[in-house]
Amino acid sequence: MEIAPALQIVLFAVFAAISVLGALGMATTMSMFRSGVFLMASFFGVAALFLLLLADLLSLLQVMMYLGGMLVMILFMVLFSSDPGGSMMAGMMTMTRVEKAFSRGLSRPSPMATPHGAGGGMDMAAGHDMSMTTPARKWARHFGWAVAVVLSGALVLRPVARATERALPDPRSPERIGDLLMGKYMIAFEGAGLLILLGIFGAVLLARPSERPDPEDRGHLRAAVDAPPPPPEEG
Amino acid sequence: MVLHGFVVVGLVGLFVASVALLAAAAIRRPRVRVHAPDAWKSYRFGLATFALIFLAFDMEMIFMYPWAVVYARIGVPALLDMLVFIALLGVGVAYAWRMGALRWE
Amino acid sequence: MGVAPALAWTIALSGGGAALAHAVERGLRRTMPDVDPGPAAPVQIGVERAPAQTDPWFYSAAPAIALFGVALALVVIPFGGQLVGADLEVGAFYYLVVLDFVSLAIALGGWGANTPDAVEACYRAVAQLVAYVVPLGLAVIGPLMMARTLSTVAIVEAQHRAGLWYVVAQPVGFALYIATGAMQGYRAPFTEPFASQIHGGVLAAYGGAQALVWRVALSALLFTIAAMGAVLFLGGYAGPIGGPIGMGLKTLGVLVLIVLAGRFFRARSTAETLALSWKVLVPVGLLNVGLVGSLILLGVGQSAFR
Amino acid sequence: MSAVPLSAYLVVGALLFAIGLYAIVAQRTAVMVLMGIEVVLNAVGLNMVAFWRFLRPDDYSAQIFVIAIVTIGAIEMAVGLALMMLIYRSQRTVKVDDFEELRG
Repeated sequence: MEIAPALQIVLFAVFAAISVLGALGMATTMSMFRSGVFLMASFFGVAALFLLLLADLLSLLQVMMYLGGMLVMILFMVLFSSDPGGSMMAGMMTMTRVEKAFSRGLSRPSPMATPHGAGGGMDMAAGHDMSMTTPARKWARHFGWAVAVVLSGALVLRPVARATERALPDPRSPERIGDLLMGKYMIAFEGAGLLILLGIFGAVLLARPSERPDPEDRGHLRAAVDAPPPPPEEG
Repeated sequence: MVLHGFVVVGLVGLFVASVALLAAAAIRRPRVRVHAPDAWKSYRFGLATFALIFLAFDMEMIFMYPWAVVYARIGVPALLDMLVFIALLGVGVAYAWRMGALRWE
Repeated sequence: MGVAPALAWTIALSGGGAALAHAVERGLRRTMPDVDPGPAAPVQIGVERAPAQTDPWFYSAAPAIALFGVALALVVIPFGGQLVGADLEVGAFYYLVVLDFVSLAIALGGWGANTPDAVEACYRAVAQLVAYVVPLGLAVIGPLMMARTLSTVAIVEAQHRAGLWYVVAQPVGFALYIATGAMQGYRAPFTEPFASQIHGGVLAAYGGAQALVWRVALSALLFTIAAMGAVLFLGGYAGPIGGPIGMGLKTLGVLVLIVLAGRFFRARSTAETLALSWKVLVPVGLLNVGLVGSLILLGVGQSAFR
Repeated sequence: MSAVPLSAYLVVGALLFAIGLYAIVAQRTAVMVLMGIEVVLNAVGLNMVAFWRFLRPDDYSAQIFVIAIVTIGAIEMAVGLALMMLIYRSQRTVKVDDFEELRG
């Protein structure tokens, strides 16, 4: 390989740690914005692993796609959530050790009665379960641990036998991928175009539920969004 | 050869990020606390549908770069391929436009 | 170029580029005082300022990420056959990917600072990212098709061998690149995330050394966009005046063009930027790809490969 | 010779897969479930590239497959968010367990 083996191992350890800790942070932190950014860090860690595996075009694809995608997803989370910053929830919730680690610097004695934006409508008295995680959290944690232990145990105890490493891949990756896309995988190329088209159809139709295309008066739509939220019923 | 370039990239990134962070941490002067109301409220924004179409179109770029590299060598078949691909995406934009999605609502 | 000289060259290029862009912008702003300076607005480096309730991780990381993104982009831009940080096989695509980190930095800095102006700047930065990525990609595709490569050095060599600057073959692509370059650099008509109406957005929440890092990053960003424009469309270092001097002059030319061209249009709001990008620039970009494709079939600029 | 063995990459893929599953099961808001799905897709992509690098680096078909995975992930994210926009508009909630009324 081109770079010294010792450097490779160090780089692999750093990037693997970033991707695993990022994913863990996403699943556990209290602030929605932070969980989005942790996930983005995890994807950048995986992109760096792609780089170590000499798949440079894929690594750039991963970074470009998930940087834009995650920022958009974070924006949607902020739109939906009533406490996107997580400062209020971080102070109130009883957090496990891992969640406290990833939510550090968030909780501050923000007074309970602070008005919380459009989607506010929080009545503390009803003890409405505001937490971001379902009651199945404890069970889910054991389930996650079980899957992790089984999979990595199988891999470590019986490493992939024929992992003998062959020659280095051809450095001109965009050209090789372009040839494949134009030749053997043209159907995949056109299929992806069709899939993107269907994705646009679906997204536009769902996000804009107007019966007639582009009705002039959007009263009912705007009313739906601006209407004060119904009191959050138990559930 | 592939990795050599990216080693330089990594070093530059590491160096610049650490210098910027150290500069911020090192130079401590009397802090003026700017008190502002807590701004982390949920926010209704108008670019919902723009963002969704952006997600779909972002993928189109990925398919275009390998195609652009081999296009001149392959010639007409590649052009026809890409015309179909561009036509599909053009229909997507036209549909979104006609359904009034391209509007800051 | 060895690793250490490449590192030194890139750092020097970042600093020099930032200084040059800053000087040009300050000089030109005197000619048109009524235009919103946007990211080129003066920044308080003296006083140390910070909002009270921040998200500490994002607030301090944001300026570093912005400078990180711009410095990485400068690694790939060649100022001479050997004078380039790293000639990557996927150079041009890498450039586009890395420069999006500046938008990420503004989003993180805005949200982390937790003041109404900064959070507003965060939303506007994401909106502007959604606006410029697709048309910019379509503008950069033209030269890649003609040069049959993604490597920036090979693009310059292809223009040199063909004896043709791609601005001559693809004027539409160049105009599209200048428009989306102004969007990407938050300059002239598209200064919404740094508008003076929200007191410079993110810049209002930072002080002292961090404000200096923001200033260097935002100026180097404009320099990088201009330098890539020179590489893609004006034949880079292979022009009549060879080597770094020729490349420097072309970059200066593109820089002045971006700054001046923006001054003739009134400032666009975020909604107008998005509408302009998706209703005008994306269709024009798609047509540009078809146009360049047919030009190539007619053999324009292909003499480099026969 | 690559100093890092293939199974090391596969273990990282397995850990990411497990964390993705935890996120899908334990999170209450639908957006977090979507992010869990993205982590699982990523774990699969990482395994695919690791196998490509160690077993068949000459044939780039595996990279076409990973590009397809990322495309599907992006489209799924777009349509998922649009679906949640619709539900948020009508019922003001994105809590996953409130989605049980299949009204017409």
